[in-house]
Amino acid sequence: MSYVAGKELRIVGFLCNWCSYGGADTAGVGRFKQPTDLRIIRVPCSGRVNPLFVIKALLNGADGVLVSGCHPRDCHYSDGNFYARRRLEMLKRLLPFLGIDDRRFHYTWVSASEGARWKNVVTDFTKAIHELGPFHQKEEKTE
Amino acid sequence: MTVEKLKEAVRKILPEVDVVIGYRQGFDPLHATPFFMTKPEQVDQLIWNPLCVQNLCSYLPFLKGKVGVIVKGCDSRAIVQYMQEKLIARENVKVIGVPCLRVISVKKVLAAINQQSVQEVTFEGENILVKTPEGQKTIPLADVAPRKCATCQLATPLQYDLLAGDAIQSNKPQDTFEETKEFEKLPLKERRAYWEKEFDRCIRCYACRNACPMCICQDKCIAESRDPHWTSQRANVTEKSMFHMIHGLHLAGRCISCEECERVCPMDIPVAKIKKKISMDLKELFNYEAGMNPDDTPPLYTFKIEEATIKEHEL
Amino acid sequence: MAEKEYIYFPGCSLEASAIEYDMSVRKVLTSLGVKLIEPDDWSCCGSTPAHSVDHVFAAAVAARNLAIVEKMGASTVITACPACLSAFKKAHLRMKKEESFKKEVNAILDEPYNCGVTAKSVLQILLEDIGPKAVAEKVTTDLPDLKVAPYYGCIINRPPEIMEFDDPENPLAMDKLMGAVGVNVCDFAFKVECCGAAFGVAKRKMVNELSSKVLTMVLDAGANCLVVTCQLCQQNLDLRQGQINSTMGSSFNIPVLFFTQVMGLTYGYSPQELGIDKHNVNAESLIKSRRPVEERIKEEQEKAKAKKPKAKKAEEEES
Amino acid sequence: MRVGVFICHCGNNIAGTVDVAKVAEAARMMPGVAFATTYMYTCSEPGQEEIKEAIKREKLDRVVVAACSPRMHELTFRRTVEKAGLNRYFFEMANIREHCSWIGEDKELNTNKAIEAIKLAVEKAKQNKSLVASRFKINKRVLVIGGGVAGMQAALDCADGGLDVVLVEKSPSVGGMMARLDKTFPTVDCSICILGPKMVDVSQHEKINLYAYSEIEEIKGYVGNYQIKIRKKATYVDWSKCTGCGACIEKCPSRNAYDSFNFGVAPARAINIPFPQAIPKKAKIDAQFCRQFIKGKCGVCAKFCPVGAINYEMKDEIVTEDVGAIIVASGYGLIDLDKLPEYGGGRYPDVISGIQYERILNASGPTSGHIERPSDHTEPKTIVFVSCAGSRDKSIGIPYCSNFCCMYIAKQTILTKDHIPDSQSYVFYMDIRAPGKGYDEFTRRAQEEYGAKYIRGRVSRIYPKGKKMVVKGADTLLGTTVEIEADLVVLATAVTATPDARMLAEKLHISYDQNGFYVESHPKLRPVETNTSGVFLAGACQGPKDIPASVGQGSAAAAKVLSIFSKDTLESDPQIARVNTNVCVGCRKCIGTCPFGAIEEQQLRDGRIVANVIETVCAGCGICNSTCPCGAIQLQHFTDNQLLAEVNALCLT
Repeated sequence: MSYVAGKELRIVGFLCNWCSYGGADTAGVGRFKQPTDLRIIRVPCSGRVNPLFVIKALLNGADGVLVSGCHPRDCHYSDGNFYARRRLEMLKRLLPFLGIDDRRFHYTWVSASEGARWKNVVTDFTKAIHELGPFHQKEEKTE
Repeated sequence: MTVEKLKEAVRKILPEVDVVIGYRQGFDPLHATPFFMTKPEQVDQLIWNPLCVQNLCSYLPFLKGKVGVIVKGCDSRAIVQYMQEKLIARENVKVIGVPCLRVISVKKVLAAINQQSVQEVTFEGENILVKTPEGQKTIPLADVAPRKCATCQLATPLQYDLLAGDAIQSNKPQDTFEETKEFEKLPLKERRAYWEKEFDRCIRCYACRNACPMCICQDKCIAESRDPHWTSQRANVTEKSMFHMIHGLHLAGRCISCEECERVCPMDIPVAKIKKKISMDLKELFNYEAGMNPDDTPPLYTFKIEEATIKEHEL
Repeated sequence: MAEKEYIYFPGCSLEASAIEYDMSVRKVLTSLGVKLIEPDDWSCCGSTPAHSVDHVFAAAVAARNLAIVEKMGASTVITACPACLSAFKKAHLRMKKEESFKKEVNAILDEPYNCGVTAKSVLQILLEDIGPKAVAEKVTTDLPDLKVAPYYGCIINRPPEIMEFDDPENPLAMDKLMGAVGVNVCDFAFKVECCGAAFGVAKRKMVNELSSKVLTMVLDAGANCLVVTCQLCQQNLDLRQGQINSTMGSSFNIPVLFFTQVMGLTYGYSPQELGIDKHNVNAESLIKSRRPVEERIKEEQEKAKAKKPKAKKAEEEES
Repeated sequence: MRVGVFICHCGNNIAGTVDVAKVAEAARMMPGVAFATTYMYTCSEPGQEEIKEAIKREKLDRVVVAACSPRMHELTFRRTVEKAGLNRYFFEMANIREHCSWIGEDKELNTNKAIEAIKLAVEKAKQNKSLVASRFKINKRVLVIGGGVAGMQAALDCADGGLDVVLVEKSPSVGGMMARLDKTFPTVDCSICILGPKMVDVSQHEKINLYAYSEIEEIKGYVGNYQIKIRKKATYVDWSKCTGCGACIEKCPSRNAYDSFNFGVAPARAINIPFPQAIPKKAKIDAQFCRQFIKGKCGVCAKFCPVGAINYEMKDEIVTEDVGAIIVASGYGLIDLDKLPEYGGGRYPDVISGIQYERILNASGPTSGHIERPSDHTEPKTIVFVSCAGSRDKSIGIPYCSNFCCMYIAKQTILTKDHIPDSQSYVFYMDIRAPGKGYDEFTRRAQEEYGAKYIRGRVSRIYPKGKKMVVKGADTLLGTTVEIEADLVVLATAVTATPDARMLAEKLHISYDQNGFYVESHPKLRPVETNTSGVFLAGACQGPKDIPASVGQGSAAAAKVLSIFSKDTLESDPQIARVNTNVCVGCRKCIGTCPFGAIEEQQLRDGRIVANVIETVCAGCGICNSTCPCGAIQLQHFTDNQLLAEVNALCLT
């Protein structure tokens, strides 16, 4: 039980409940067709996303990780995405140092009304990950 | 500065505090070890030479009462960082500053003498003289100094209540992160392979964490806890990498570049390298250096509504 | 003594049918201490007919000239012709924005263009680099009978995202310059209205109607002369007046001058030096009354003196 | 642990592109899953019954429903499991509709994605802890922001329902846009005649405390307990003394103040009362036009005021009010003419906006209701109305319809004909939008009875020709261009959000769309709620709206407030941060990053300093959780372990 090999790659998305999760819902309600690779984890706020979750996902098998929150100034909790922006920017710069292509991680802002934008984000990010190919070629070494 | 001046300073401070932390000789003449002085007669054993490498500030957040501590320039950034993070009450700490141009790396000395046992160590001018069963070897101090001393800007501590000796200026070039930038030029694949190889050697002894003055969680570290359960005890490279990422990210914007983590690593894993990369990025992004100004806020614990240096990423 | 230097691209019409535009530009800029350097071996700007047939080729023709300027070590090229300006700007912007287009264009060229040159109009540098203050300082002559309606035409500042200068609906650059040299400027509603020149051959009736409207509005605005920045506007509105009068039953006799010609007159050049005598509609009746600017100043001072007591009284009343 | 999984077909919405039977089969194989089934409509009553029965029959202790978005039905199912005796936080939802069946085209991939979504939810559910809400007292007072017709209606309904109302109005009088209108469509009854009594009611209602000429400075707190700081702007007139006699206005020598009530149709005095029916009818000084403030000497109004109310030293004052809920009715704005350069951009005095024309038509307006051209005060005979002046125009960033212009233009043509029988009105329109009751009939009357000529097409340019304005446009029905020489041109300028709408939204923590209008909780089913509980919307701040719709929303918002205030206590959301004091090292990083000031230091008996979360203040964002290095502070229901379980479910294969 995993992603459908050959057709999909493993993409994990952390979406804030108020804006981006709603934006993804809006895209669904509007029937905006999207690639199926993305799996969504709902969090209250992008400020809840510890960069370590992203690393954990990448180290453990994800081929791409997407974090999406409310647009700056629109945070339901007023400041959460401001903290997220700093932390995730640091992470984005750190990843290539560890040998992880920084295109495998993307963070962005999508509001609850931006269904079309959400579709584009998912489509483009999925496309980018497919261009990069699988991150985990070989089975992980066991103990 | 002579050790006598330092002893004088310690004697002066001792009546005001519960303990003064300094150095004394360790198990052999090449090793200095932290020394907790509570009585005046102990002060005679105090030593001061380039072997006094440990950052003694690391004890401060865990000690109650009034504490005196001997602090080099590089160590003093820990005091500043503690002040930023309100981890110490500055008025409860008596800082005895010592001017210092460089310490030496014991590992480098041992390499230079072929890992032989050491009988005697003396210092003459800019040289260290090491006597071993094979005879005496004279090594220039500059050859065995740790990496951090080459770009040290703090010959005199940033914070002190008493300075043992005269304030001196650093004569070193500024750190331009050359090593970091060189590493970034390697192909992505090689970088990934590099870290997999390095982290795979980790024995998860947590010495790096224990020596780190900013690792304030210590036995509450999430690398060992079940709630939250960030890492398992499985000995694979994924879990080992995860531990190092936790260590690195918890120090983001807080690492004072003392490189104690790397000094104490028994496996010689370049663990400071990641922290240095993050420090470089945060300096570029937020013009921030940890442990320099007590009034700063670490950059990841604050924000600006408009971030001039952070561009939105296109897909 | 030249205070400023510019690479100046004359373009084809300023060497031929609109040579008087070139003459007046050179005179005015020389007076303002500007040295103009003409690039060696400049060629067609690509505005016509290439741009309606092949965008890559048209851009290449423009970029060839820009590459020459770039090689001269300059970052700016100026031109008086709005069509050249538009061709340069369009080619430059698209090459800068689209890497693939840039490659395509540069593949045709011997010397590649690296997008390092900004094209500006003579109008723009007069207003922005030299400034109304410096422009005003050189005035020696007053033109009391001239009442100008500035007509900007269609492309000097449109489309705004390409031309990046002045307000596309209500441009004011010429109004400001004309004001600076002390000429009477009328508020003209048809500043950017189409004169129809582009259909000059194909749809003569329509052009006559459109141009006639522009000319009517000139008179409605209380002006007696059009000032323009485009040689095609000039040619169309000047040469066609007879045709318009005969087909529309009007009797227009409105001189159409380049704004540089009007500036040249205020700087003391003769109509012949500025090529005003080359135009179809004779401007002589409007400019023969020109006189040293000091006379006007004197006249104004006297008027002000006569007015003052009244004005003071009115002010007192108000308070 | 015994997890039950309920997979919804949602008719064909899910089952059409997801093989639900296969999904259920896969779910049964998941570790911890004791039961899995599918149902046609899980949210239906029998669907919920089945969950309740299964919980009892299968002894389930965790429930996962795979259906639509949790933003839709999470609450529904939480109640269901609670009724069956489970803690409501033992429920998890997998979104296999909006995030799966509706967006993916390949059934195999969708099915697999649905299985994974369930796996994720099952893994999280297994980590879920029982959470219990505590109850807290609520302050049964309500703040209404904006004293237009929507805000007044909301304030009156709340007050009649027995609540204390704090009404804050930015301008010196209540009434809003409606107070400026002459007549209203489609009844053509006098606007102020029907609004005036409401305004008086507002001022006289003992339950309503009106702050006119005041703005919201700061909002703190949460539903049930908000602390509001209100800035009472300096009027330089002591309103406790001012009788509204107008002596000061008559004598004021600064006659060129901008009259914002009349949208600049005529100048006002620097000291003024916006209109005769103003509530409160008190004078205020516009300092930027007042001689006393500009030149430092004048004092005329102070000299003539019979009650000595003028006070040039007056400063803004901040007052604090505590309330339990907020109704936002902050209204709308209109674009400036300078956004429309092709129509003169405001350079031509005889090209005016619809609201300015409204003031010209109004008997209490600057022209006393005589229609005259602003340029020369002559009576216009040919009047051209341009609808969609900025609306439905992507190029200036206003892609939407302004809602009520079609109707007020029709009304204005009728009024014009009434005022000047020998006048001729022309209307350029894109489409006539008249969907309300009696609306279409009204626009037909304007054409058929009042002879307004409607031209379907846009106007490309307006320019002066002598004393006339030439309106040049297309007649798309005739397929030709037309030019009309008009005496007066009225532009139906686009409706926008108010200039400070975004700032207010940030203070309220509510969201706004790309146009600055506030976003409701659900476009159909929760039209006056916001995503911030305790904050409700009414009127045009949510989008352009006419009077009946605004009044309806005002009443609706009031009903929502009355319904939450019908209880004495509210349940607090237990999804908040909690500190494990055994683990907390007292580094205080959470305290510094909490946007709500919800974390404080606490000294334990052994002397250790640790963090402590103030339950009622914590909003549950989890910033502290991702800041805490040792994981001592955990956001309940979104703990590290819960999120890690989800990451592991997806990544560890």
